[in-house]
Amino acid sequence: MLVIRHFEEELIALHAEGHARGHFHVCIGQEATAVIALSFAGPGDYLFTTHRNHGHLLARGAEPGRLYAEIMGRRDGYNGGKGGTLHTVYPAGGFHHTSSIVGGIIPIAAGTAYAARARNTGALSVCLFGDGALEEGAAPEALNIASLWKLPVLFLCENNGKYGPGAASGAEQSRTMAAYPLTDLPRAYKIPAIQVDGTDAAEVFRAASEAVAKIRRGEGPQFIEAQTVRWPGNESNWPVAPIATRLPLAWDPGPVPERQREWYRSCDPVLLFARELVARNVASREELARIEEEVLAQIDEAAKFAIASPLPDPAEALRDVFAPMERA
Amino acid sequence: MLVIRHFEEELIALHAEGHARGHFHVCIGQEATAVIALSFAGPGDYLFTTHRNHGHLLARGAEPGRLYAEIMGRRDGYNGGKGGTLHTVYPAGGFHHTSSIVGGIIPIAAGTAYAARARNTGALSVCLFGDGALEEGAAPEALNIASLWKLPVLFLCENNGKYGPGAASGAEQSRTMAAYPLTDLPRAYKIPAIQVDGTDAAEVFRAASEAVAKIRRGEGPQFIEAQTVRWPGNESNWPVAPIATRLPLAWDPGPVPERQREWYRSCDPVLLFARELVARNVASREELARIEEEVLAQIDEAAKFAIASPLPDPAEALRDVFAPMERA
Amino acid sequence: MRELAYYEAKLEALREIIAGDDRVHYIADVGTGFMGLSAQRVRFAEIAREFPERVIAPPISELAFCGLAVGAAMAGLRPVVDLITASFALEAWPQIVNEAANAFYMSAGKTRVPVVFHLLHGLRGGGAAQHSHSPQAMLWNCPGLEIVLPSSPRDVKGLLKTAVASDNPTVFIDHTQLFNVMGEVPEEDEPIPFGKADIKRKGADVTVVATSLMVQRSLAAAERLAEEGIEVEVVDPRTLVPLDFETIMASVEKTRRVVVADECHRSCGVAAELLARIAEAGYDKLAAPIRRVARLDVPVPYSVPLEEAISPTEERVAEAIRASVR
Amino acid sequence: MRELAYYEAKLEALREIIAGDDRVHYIADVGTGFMGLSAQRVRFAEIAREFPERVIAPPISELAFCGLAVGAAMAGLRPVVDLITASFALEAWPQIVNEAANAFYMSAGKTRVPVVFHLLHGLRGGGAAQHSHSPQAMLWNCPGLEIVLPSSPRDVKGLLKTAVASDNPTVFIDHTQLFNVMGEVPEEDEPIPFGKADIKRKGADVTVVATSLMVQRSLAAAERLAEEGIEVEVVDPRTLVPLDFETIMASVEKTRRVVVADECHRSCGVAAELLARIAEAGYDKLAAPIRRVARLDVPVPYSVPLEEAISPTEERVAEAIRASVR
Ligand SMILES: Cc1ncc(C[n+]2csc(CCOP(=O)(O)OP(=O)(O)O)c2C)c(N)n1
Ligand SMILES: Cc1ncc(C[n+]2csc(CCOP(=O)(O)OP(=O)(O)O)c2C)c(N)n1
Ligand SMILES: [Mg+2]
Ligand SMILES: [Mg+2]
Repeated sequence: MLVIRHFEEELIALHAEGHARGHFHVCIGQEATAVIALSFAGPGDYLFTTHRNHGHLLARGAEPGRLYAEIMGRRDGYNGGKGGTLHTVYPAGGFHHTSSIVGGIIPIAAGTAYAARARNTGALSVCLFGDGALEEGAAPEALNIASLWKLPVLFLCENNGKYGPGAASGAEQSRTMAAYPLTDLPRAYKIPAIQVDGTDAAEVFRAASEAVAKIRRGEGPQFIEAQTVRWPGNESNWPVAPIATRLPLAWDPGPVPERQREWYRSCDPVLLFARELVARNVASREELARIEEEVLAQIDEAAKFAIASPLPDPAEALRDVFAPMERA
Repeated sequence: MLVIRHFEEELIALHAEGHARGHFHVCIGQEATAVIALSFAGPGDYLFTTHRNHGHLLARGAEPGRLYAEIMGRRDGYNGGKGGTLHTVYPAGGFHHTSSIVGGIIPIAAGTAYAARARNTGALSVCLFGDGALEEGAAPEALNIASLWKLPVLFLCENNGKYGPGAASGAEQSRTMAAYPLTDLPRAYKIPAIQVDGTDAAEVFRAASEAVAKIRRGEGPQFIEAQTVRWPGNESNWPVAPIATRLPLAWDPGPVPERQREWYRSCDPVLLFARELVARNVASREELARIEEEVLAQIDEAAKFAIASPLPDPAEALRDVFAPMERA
Repeated sequence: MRELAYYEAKLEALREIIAGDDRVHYIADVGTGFMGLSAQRVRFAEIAREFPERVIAPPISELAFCGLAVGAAMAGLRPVVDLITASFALEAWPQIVNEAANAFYMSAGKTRVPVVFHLLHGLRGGGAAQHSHSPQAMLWNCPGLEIVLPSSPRDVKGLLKTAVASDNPTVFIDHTQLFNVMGEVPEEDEPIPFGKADIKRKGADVTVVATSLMVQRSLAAAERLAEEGIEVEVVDPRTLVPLDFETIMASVEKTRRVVVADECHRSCGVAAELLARIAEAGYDKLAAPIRRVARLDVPVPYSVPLEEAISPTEERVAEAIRASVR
Repeated sequence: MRELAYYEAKLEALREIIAGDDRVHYIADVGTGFMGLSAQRVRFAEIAREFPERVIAPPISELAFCGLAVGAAMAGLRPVVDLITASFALEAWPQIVNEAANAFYMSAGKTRVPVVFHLLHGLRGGGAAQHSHSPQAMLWNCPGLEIVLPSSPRDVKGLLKTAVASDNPTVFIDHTQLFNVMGEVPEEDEPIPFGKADIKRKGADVTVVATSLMVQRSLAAAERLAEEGIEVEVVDPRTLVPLDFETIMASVEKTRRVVVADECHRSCGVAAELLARIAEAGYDKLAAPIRRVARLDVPVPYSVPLEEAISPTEERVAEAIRASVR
């Protein structure tokens, strides 16, 4: 989680300095879901993510330096600069295709699950998407097929739609989704669905481990809605980091605006987890501070690596349009 | 109902004789739904139908002769032969656009409802579609918007998916729809939804009048699923009339196969209605026979009219691509 | 060599493909899949019954079942997914155009998508505006897709085999009006390579570059014109992507007169691209303007004489050929 | 005449249109609608706040909200529906291509669909494969749609007015890279008629037919080439459907040398159609082969030098012009 947080915060800075272009999306506030839920995926499983993918890839072991390089369009990026922030693909971590089209991956994840079952590999698909994806017709179409064919796929919806810290939680309305709570939709298609607090690592752990076990037992698709509050820096289209995260903020937020303070107190999964670790005596504040130093150093090095990575050769643009023909 | 039935049966014969081409779909078995439900639509309302539209248009007063002419691609067809069976448009009856694309009209019907409300005309939309349309993503997308924006639209789903007479009725499964009963889907989007027996005129009457009243009171969209059993002649892609309908079959089916007999007994809305009328002393068998003679004569004349109608001038093909510019 | 009807060759190919490779799954409505509304549709249903585990009927959800096939292809299967009427491919546009076509490139060659999309295109007689699309031009504007347009029994068999063997997303675009064409088909397996045009008829006076059903119409027109003393060469690219432009230009340089014939709507259609390429490369090699025979730029009407009025008929191909030697 | 930035003219047009006609409803995400991710997006949000009843934010359901706009147009409104990034129009393809485009024709002229689809197309810098589409070529292959491509402040204002006034489904295709272009815009209302090409620069040596952002690139190339002694005429069709082919051919006949410049992918792109028409009509009027500048036929890469490598840049336009006078 800490790697993701510092990766994203540094990215905002790098972007502001002109090292990357285009629009991009950060996972701040959603770290717990990715890290915990993806820990249950095995090496042969198929994972899919969206425009908001950095945290998911990092949770599966992507190197921060190569990920930065991709986001900056450099030669050492995971896709040599062809994909970019919106489409980074990292097969070693199970990510074979990343779509920036809202809802685009949902049918595809059902497809890899279909193949895994047909080939009897025991693999499953994990499909990570935002609450908005359920508004696209691709989602109900794919939920229907996954349910009918009992496909081994975990639909993991990161609902960051709770606008801003302090908004009433619970069964509030959505202005863009009548099927609310969102779990009503998969349930209509007879897919078991639960809601969890996406900032609570323990809750995510229980829900994900149970869902994955059910899928591996052949019980068909499962749906988890992980709820998080929208991070204050992510309310415009261009994320702006209000203050850089440091773990000591978990205990002393310092002189910050009330919104930010409330976010630290009850929504920030990184700080919540840190407090939990200390409260349970798993780690001391000093140990955590030391770990954070290491992470910051790692991120710093990653950024340097990416900045130093050369731009790709323009001739590369014409390669990889088609795979050479397979000869039987 | 009788007009629709005899229209469709005659159409099957005309098609077999080569008077029409392409594939087509008949409303046999579904007459009660259209005739009764559409009786609540007013003159300014917006009605939408699909590839299976003949009965709907006739229920709203379309002339059988001009409808045949359209289906045969003649000059006197409602759309001069440009639309054909799949796309006949009949604005005088409220049908401004008919789509043969499964699910195509559902968002459009939400749109006319949106406009009616914005313009404060008091009109509503009625959207008639088959059970299969709910499998298209366009349907849940449009249900969602209609619900969120409380649009004045009646979704009327003709579920003819109960395969063949004798199939177990009730809460059986669908091989293509996990959200079954179908009303689970609109309900997930918080649209009130009920199921009715689509062959029972009285049941359709009650449901439709209530739904239309609610919509006119501003309560937002309503959903009715009218269930019918698939007519035995309509199980292939090309309808084949097993035996021509005559009302006396209501009392004496004659020497027909058991399947057909069972359909007459419990599924055929025309015969069910005829028996009901006689049982309640609304009409005698003789009166009904006389009416049927008139209808048969009308259909016969309509067919002759269409056959006599000239083919359109080929130059017509290039007209009506664009409307001339409106000048303010 | 034995003669087969086009539909027989097509069915034979599918049966061999499914029987020969466990990875092939066919996703289609069993009633109308593969053979459309043709008289031969029951023959596909037989194949479906023979391989019930691998011929799968989906809900009416083109977008999702195409996406499913894309995913299945990424995970080791070789799915063939059937849109049946090409117009229904429009429903799956985001998956075909924005996912399947881009996945290999965006991943810098890491993720292969060996999926085949099967479509029945064109003016089929009474399909009207919403069931008569020929989307190959739109698809040619979308790099990353292989586009196959068979026109003979031999080709439909050999090209279908290659399509399934290909590691790339391939759009296989067929035409029901071809189903009764007769032709030689070898007994032995003969996959036909992509990117190899076929000269369907030799002739010295005019080159007709035609695709799909227009190949057959052009051959018929050529027969007629032979009686008028005009010798027509008919070149069938067979695949638009990859395109064998060399074979086309070799014929153009020989005849110096060109007609392009294709069934898409005229503007930005396949004929437009073929014409553009030949005009670019053939500027000083042509003895007459290139002529284009295509569907007129109006939605497709239902009625017989109206549909005829906008169709690229045999007669219109013949007329264009005559004009180009005049 | 006063000078305005393109984005100012565009915003002014929208405000006047919404204020002037109750029937206009604008369906769009308020955060990124109309102005995309440009710096001026807050200005659209201001308009949205001014007309809260008629600027409406839908769910992320392009297919349904485009269909909703089509229906609303049938029932007496004049909706403008915003796909924002043109790539998202692919999601709504069935409603745009198979419903909106066909409704008037299938009804034999009974049902009008005065809807405007607003799209931001093209290579925007880092949009990569899934956010950089220029779908105008695909749409030109679909009769029944009017297609508008503004390129100057005056045009964006006048064409948007005409688009909303038109009784036909109109695709209004804009480009964020034009937003900072400066130009004269009259104070008084000046709707610009469809089907009237505009000669953006006069010149005797070479005709460049260019659309959208390529007009500005071609003008810049023309300035450079003037220094080299080459006088370039830049013709901007402004609308593809209807197309003012007469003005194009008049210029071609004058200069006898032609470059077509458009941002679609090359194969079956807008440049292909323009080239094809000019080649058909201009066979004996040309002094050099027609040259085409377009996006190369590969998916769009993300990285700066890769994107540049496939783009129809000013430099490439200049190179094509030089080649055609050489
Ligand atoms: C088909 C499509 N429509 C619109 C967009 C523009 N878009 C990018 S992100 C986004 C919001 C998505 O919301 P959600 O799925 O909840 O993801 P979040 O960004 O909240 O993580 C939108 C509308 C898109 N990428 N694709
Ligand atoms: C988008 C699309 N996909 C497929 C078809 C082919 N098709 C025509 S009718 C039909 C069945 C529709 O079922 P349903 O909506 O229940 O209507 P019914 O024919 O049963 O009245 C199908 C799949 C189509 N017309 N449009
Ligand atoms: Mg969200
Ligand atoms: Mg049905």
